[in-house]
Amino acid sequence: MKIVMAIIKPFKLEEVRDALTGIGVHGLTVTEVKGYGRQKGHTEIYRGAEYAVSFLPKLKIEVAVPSDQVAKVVEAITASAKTGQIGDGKIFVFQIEHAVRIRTGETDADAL
Amino acid sequence: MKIVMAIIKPFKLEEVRDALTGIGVHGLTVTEVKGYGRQKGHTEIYRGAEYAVSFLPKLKIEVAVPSDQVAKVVEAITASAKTGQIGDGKIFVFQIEHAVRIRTGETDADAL
Amino acid sequence: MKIVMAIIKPFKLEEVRDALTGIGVHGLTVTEVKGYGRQKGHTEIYRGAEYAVSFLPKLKIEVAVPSDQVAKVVEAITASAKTGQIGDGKIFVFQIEHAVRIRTGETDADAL
Amino acid sequence: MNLKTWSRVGIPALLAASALALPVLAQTATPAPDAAAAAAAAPVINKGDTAWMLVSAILVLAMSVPGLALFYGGLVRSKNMLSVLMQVFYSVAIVGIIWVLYGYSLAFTGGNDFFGGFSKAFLKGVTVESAGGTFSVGVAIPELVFVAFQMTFAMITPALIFGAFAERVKFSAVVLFVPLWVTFIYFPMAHMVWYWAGPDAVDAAAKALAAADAGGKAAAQAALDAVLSDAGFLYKMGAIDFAGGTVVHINAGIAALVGCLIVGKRTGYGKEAFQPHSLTLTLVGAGLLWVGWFGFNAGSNLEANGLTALAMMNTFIATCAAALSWMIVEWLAKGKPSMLGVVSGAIAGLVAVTPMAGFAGIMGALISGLVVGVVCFFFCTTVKNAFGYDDSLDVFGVHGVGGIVGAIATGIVVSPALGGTGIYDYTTGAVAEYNMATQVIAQIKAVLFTIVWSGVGSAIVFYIVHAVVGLRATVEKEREGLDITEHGERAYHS
Amino acid sequence: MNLKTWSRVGIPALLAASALALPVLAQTATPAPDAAAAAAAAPVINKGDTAWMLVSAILVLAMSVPGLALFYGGLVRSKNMLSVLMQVFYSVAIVGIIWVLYGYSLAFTGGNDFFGGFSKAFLKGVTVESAGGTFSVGVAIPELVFVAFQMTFAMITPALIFGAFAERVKFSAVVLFVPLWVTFIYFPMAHMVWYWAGPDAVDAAAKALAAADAGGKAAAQAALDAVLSDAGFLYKMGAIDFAGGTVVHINAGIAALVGCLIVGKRTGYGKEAFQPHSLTLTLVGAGLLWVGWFGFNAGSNLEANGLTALAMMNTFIATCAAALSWMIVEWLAKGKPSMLGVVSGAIAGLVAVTPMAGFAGIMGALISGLVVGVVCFFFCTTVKNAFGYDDSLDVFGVHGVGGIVGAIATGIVVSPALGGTGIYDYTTGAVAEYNMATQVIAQIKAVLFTIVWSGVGSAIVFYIVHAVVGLRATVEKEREGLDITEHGERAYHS
Amino acid sequence: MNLKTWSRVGIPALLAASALALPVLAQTATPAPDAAAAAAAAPVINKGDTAWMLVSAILVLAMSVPGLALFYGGLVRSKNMLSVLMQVFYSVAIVGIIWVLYGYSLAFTGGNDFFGGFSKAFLKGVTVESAGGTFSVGVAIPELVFVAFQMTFAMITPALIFGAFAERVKFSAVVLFVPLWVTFIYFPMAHMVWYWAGPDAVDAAAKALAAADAGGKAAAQAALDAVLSDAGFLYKMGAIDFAGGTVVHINAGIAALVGCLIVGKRTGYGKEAFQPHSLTLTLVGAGLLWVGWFGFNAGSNLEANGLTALAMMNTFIATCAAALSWMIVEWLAKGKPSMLGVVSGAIAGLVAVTPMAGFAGIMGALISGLVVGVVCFFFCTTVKNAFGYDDSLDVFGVHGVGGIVGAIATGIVVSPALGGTGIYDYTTGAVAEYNMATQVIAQIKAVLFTIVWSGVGSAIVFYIVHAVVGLRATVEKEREGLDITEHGERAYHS
Ligand SMILES: Nc1ncnc2c1ncn2[C@@H]1O[C@H](COP(=O)(O)OP(=O)(O)O)[C@@H](O)[C@H]1O
Ligand SMILES: Nc1ncnc2c1ncn2[C@@H]1O[C@H](COP(=O)(O)OP(=O)(O)O)[C@@H](O)[C@H]1O
Ligand SMILES: Nc1ncnc2c1ncn2[C@@H]1O[C@H](COP(=O)(O)OP(=O)(O)O)[C@@H](O)[C@H]1O
Repeated sequence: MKIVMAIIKPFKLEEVRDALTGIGVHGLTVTEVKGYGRQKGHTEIYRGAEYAVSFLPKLKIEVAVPSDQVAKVVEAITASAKTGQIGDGKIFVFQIEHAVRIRTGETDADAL
Repeated sequence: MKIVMAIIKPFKLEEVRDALTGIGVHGLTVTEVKGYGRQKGHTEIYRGAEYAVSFLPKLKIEVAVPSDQVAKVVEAITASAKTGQIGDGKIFVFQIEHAVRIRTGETDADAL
Repeated sequence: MKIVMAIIKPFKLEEVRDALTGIGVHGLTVTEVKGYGRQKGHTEIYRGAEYAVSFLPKLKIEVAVPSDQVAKVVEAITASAKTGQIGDGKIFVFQIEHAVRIRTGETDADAL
Repeated sequence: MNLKTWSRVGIPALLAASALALPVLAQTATPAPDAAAAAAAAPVINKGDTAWMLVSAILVLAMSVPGLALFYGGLVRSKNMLSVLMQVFYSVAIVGIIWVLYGYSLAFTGGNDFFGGFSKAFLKGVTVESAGGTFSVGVAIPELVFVAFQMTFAMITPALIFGAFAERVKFSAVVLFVPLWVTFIYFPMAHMVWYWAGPDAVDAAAKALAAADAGGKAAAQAALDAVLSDAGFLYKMGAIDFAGGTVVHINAGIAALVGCLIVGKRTGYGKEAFQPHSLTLTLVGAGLLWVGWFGFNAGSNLEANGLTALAMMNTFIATCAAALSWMIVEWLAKGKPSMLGVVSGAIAGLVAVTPMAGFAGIMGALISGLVVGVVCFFFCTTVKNAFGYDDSLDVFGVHGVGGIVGAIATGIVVSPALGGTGIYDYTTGAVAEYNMATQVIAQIKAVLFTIVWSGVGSAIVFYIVHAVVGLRATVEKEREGLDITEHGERAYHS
Repeated sequence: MNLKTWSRVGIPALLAASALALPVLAQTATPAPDAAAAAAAAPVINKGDTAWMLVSAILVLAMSVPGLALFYGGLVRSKNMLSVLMQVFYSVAIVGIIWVLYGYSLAFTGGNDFFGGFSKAFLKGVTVESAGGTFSVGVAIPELVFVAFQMTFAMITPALIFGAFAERVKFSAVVLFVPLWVTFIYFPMAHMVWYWAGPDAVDAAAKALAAADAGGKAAAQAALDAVLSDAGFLYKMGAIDFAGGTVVHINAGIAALVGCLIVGKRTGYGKEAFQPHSLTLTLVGAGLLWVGWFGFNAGSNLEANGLTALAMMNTFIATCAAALSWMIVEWLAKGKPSMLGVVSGAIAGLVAVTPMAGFAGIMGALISGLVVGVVCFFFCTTVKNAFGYDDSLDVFGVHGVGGIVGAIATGIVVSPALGGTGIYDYTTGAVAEYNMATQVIAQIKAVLFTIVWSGVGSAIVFYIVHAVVGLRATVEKEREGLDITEHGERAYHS
Repeated sequence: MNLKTWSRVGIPALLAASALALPVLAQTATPAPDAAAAAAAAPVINKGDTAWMLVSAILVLAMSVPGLALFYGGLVRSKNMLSVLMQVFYSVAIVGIIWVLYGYSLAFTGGNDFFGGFSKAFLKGVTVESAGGTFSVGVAIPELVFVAFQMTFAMITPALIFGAFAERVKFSAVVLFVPLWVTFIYFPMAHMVWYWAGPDAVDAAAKALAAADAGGKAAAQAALDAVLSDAGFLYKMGAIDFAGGTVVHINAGIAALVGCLIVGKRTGYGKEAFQPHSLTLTLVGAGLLWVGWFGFNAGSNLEANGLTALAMMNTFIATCAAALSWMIVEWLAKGKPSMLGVVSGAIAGLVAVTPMAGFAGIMGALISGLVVGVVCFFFCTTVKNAFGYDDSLDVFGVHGVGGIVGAIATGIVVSPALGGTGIYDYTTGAVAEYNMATQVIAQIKAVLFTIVWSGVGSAIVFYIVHAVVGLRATVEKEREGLDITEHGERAYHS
């Protein structure tokens, strides 16, 4: 069981969600984050004060899936989140040791 | 050393926190997230525009604990976060390789 | 390849970012979180209602780096995020199994 | 606009009229003394007064929307924000319609001591030419301005109530509650307190009596008595109330207390934190309430003159004083002075100065403000917590308690010896003798009557609503927030 | 202030003048009948009227900033918030400057039937002593108050338009659009609808005709005809419009529809969720719009009297009614009553009551409000979705449609038989005979003319702007939000 | 209301009075020429004026709460929001109390050239019947309206100052600062600029002089001189200031600069980003400031007439012009026009037009607005950054600099040759000869005096406060935010 964590552009959320449901993944968790990377930020000016803003709004998506589905999930996200422009984001995959569904107490694969 | 990450219903935070302090865990980090899963969302209507909102507000709790306490922590969260209704959330457990307390530089178990 | 996750005091973000770019790390993701720990919270009073607020605003920083840079990164964060006061935060290190850059499909070390 | 006019008729007139006052219902048979009124010279409309009253009506609307809506809305959790805004807006809208259908008529036509009749239903006969009396003999304003001004009072009063049980009632309950409550509680109350024959009628009858020869004395006296008796119940009781301490604030404050007791506490009360989602909005609302309240209080003079300016100054100073006294006592008691405390004090001051605005001297208003800030602080913190009722936004603690303090203090600060204006007697055309004990007792009687009227009446209305549509949202809806569950929308998105 | 004055001149005068009405350009050669006007006694300025009109101008400013800015701003996504605020503020600022340079002159001096001249450019000759007529014979207000009041109308009208294509146009397009649009569309429209010789001139000429002996009859008639013909095109067409249903609302609503069709849909329309970022702000904006609208509607009477109060009451009641009717129909159709629905209904009611404010009886306003709430609901939901145009903030659905409903309904509710005021005829000094068919047809003609004028004219202006600076921001800028990309700032930080 | 009245007394009178002007303290012994004043016919109160002034006082309150509170509050970080709101509300509240205790008396009773006396402490003798003069001979308003109107000016002025050192001072410092500053800096300043004997007294004395026979000439001249010398120091200096450029804006702007220098920079200044937490709120505040400023500027005429309308138009147009000129210069200099820039320009325009509101022609106001937008932009960006002081919300850059520009420009645009009103001379009953050099020098002298007075005086007050309670919050408290640490609450929750 793995967790796939992806940093994506905010307006891509719906497409990614659709791509995932398309391959049978029906659960995920989304966090609003700010990302710093190669993508250029912008300058904000408030009267005399200029600020170079290098943190850009991104969404972090976390999807827990059985290990055998990881490749499919990564592919689905890559395809749907891609614009081809700098700042499209990253995908990281981690190992989950254990999972529980709080409502039922089911564990591991059953918990997803 | 593990990190226990739980997605819970927002109004359960205080109960979970109390349950954890009850078993001697005195540190955790909380993030506001949005979750998508089996729990049905709702429809929002703004004049002519209707939106099916399937992302629901959840809280993500992260607790780092020594490996031997993981079971207890999972149990405490499960018990306190449960309402028995769909959408109660999940718990995922990860391995931490290394931990540091910034203030002191203490590491691993001492850092918690 | 590892991910270094640090919980820090919000006003330390710029310093940490500078420290990391100083050692050649040019990407990271930031999340606003609330932390509970040893650091004392405060009391809020709204007319007759008093609330002890024990969750304090923190930032969570996630940096993915090749395994050999982890020590340097942890050190840079520790040095730059430290005030010496309680509540400075923690650093946790995890293993990443796999990484992808969405824009190019590059993987693992190339994806960072 | 209020009880004060009675006061101006004075204690002597009260004595003269007292025989008529009980049994009140019997007295309704007395023919309305229109003839005497008509005999007086037609009062003159001054465009300066008209301009001021147009503005005042607008200001009172601004108190409700957006003033009160924001003041209350800022104090709830964001998931219930729209439900609060909706309740206020609905109250305003439905009461506007009811007002022109029959509300104005029920409140402001003759009838019996407790409510008026239907002679002006649908505003029949109220044209652009109609003139309405003020509190000065010979001075009138267009009746439609008065209709608009009074309407805005009726609009805001039920909206005040909802603060007490915010975050948990069904919208359908609100929809049903407002028409019932204004019809059976508010309009009668307005009639009882504010309906009277007007200065010109009293003046004309009094002059006719003075001019009558021996033979005509008895008839003229009877005519004057008839004019004096053509007024609401509380009006004749001799209490004074410049701008609606009883009708609006005590009335709403008591209904609020009753309501929050019947509805019950919010789910999670005492366990979860119910922090205000935006004190900024609460400040905006409080600011607009203050700004609008000058229409409420100074507008209640119905003219633009020196007395209006006094009402304005009192409305300024009592507010400042109560804001500061709440701030200081909170600083001492809790260790920190809060912004919510300061604005809560300000609203308490506004409530308290309402009945005394045109009666108190400025120093009287100042001291009343200092007192009410402390008293309301005590109620909203210690007393509420001691009794454990969940008056979410402290409607009772501020409007009820502040209204009671203000109403009773009015009996004191009106004293000319304390810099007050005294009470004008239209039958003699001069300020009457003042007796503090008499006046304070009259004030207390009016307060007690209002508490009983509103308490019992509102409870009945709440139970009716409960029986018909149910008062409370389910726990699940409460958890998810009323905005989504009742209105299908959320206040904030990114 | 509006077409109503024509209406007051009445149908008989219309007939008398009709020969002059076409060809309108030829008619501009007619010498202005200043002599006749001068012959009348100098009208008197009452400080009550002045005070009211000062307040009214302020209230109409408050409608734009912060009213409209918030009403619109709350409805967009937070990344475009400042762009909306900026567009509104810019409109207000640039129109103010243009107004005193040549706008007032173009709108409110004689010229031809379609636009005025430059005789008052730079407000030449308008001093603190200048008096401007009202709608009552012999009553004037300082001309500078009228200049200010009318300016605020010109300020808000272009700002209304931007709601239709919010979140996607370049600021430079807005910068160019506003001056062009007010110059070529708005000022002529204001002239056509609102310019006339004034009550004193008509009255004096009519009296001169009445007093003329057989020999002078023809000359006096010619003089009267000349006075009556010294007016704008639509004014002479016989339609009535109390406070700007055509000039402001239909005009802006049609320009908005044309604009959103030309600009095209927002990127992501129909796929992404475009939820309002703060309905709280929308409520605040709606509240301030309502509050300010009393200046707009009741201020349009130019005096503070009973008719002003009627306009105020109508503005209250139509708004309440439309808020409730939208709420009810939405509740029935969608299952839940929304706060956005209630305030949308309120704005629709305000739009609809604008042309009828001083003409309708209160029951007429109430029913008009009920109707417009339902009609606008239908347009903003079903019709818009059916046609698929992206009128982001429903400017057409509320201002265009509501304006049309109101303009036509005005022809009905003005009927004295339905409690309306009827139409005053300055030549006879009395309310004229009323014929509903005639009046409704006149209203429809004025509506159609406005649709064509604004539709064609605005389209031309949009294409000019498109050619010169381009209308639309790039997709990347739209994605990132106009606040950052066009203005270099963001509305919210922590 | 301001220096203008002096100006109307004119240069000749200035010469006549100059002998008396120094030594000023000696001059206080001169008996007040009440007899002469009393000889004039009692001035008449018009309800239209009263209505307007009631409204004006309300509008100026709306400038502070919620206007200024939001304008400033939106610009700070959310963790300090409530501290800003609290500072503004506290200022308003405490100054209201001080005003009725002794402030009004200190400012507006005779005394010496620098401050008044305590004869009206506790508003002794100010009743609903008291009349106060305007700027027209024979026209009065209820004195209580004047008391209220002026009070609102005193309330907002200290609140302006706090913007310069927002986000870092202790609330207890604010609590101590306000009473000291208004007592020792503001009230004297108001007295120096605004106190004079009034038009009726001057007019009566001048007429008495004209009517005097040879024998009485000298006595009559002495009486006139006495009347003319019964005025504040700056008033007699001959500068003109319609609505408070010196007393309010320069005074506050200089105190702000001094304050932010003494308090020091915010922790993290230049390193961390101090982005405004809600420019939306700042826009709302700016809008309400503009709306309210009509009360401030046009209300300063104390009457509702054509001159009031001129002051209103100038207040409109200078604001529009400055908003646009800031926008344009920012667009050129920084590449993007910002919404904060537009509203900053608007406020700069409002500040600059304040002293000239009733003196400038509309084109004069327009040009002044264009100029001040550019100058203030330059100060808030280049100059501030060059000197490196942390005037957090640009109080000096906008109010100080804008006030100075406006005060000096007033001396130019008042010129009748440039469309200004010229300066009325009450002793001759006509507009006086105008000499630009003389007038501009008088303006500059008044500006310099104000800078010194406020600069030195405010510094002393700041050091006293520093010594008694300390000015600055600890760095930890600053980091955590003043809302939690000083007030125990937070502005926003979910
Ligand atoms: N080393 C890293 N660790 C964690 N997150 C990263 C890292 N590098 C980039 N990111 C995240 O990915 C986002 C996109 O990265 P960026 O370098 O801008 O473009 P790209 O994804 O095209 O390489 C960043 O905004 C940041 O949130
Ligand atoms: N596969 C998944 N990966 C990550 N998070 C998930 C996943 N499935 C569910 N979640 C999270 O758990 C929450 C609850 O899941 P849901 O399916 O609604 O109910 P339940 O927990 O009762 O099974 C979701 O809102 C989402 O935040
Ligand atoms: N066991 C834990 N698991 C996850 N996060 C923790 C844990 N303990 C502390 N934290 C996070 O670290 C922050 C700082 O911890 P705290 O105990 O207050 O101070 P210190 O870092 O000095 O030990 C907390 O606010 C919380 O966000």
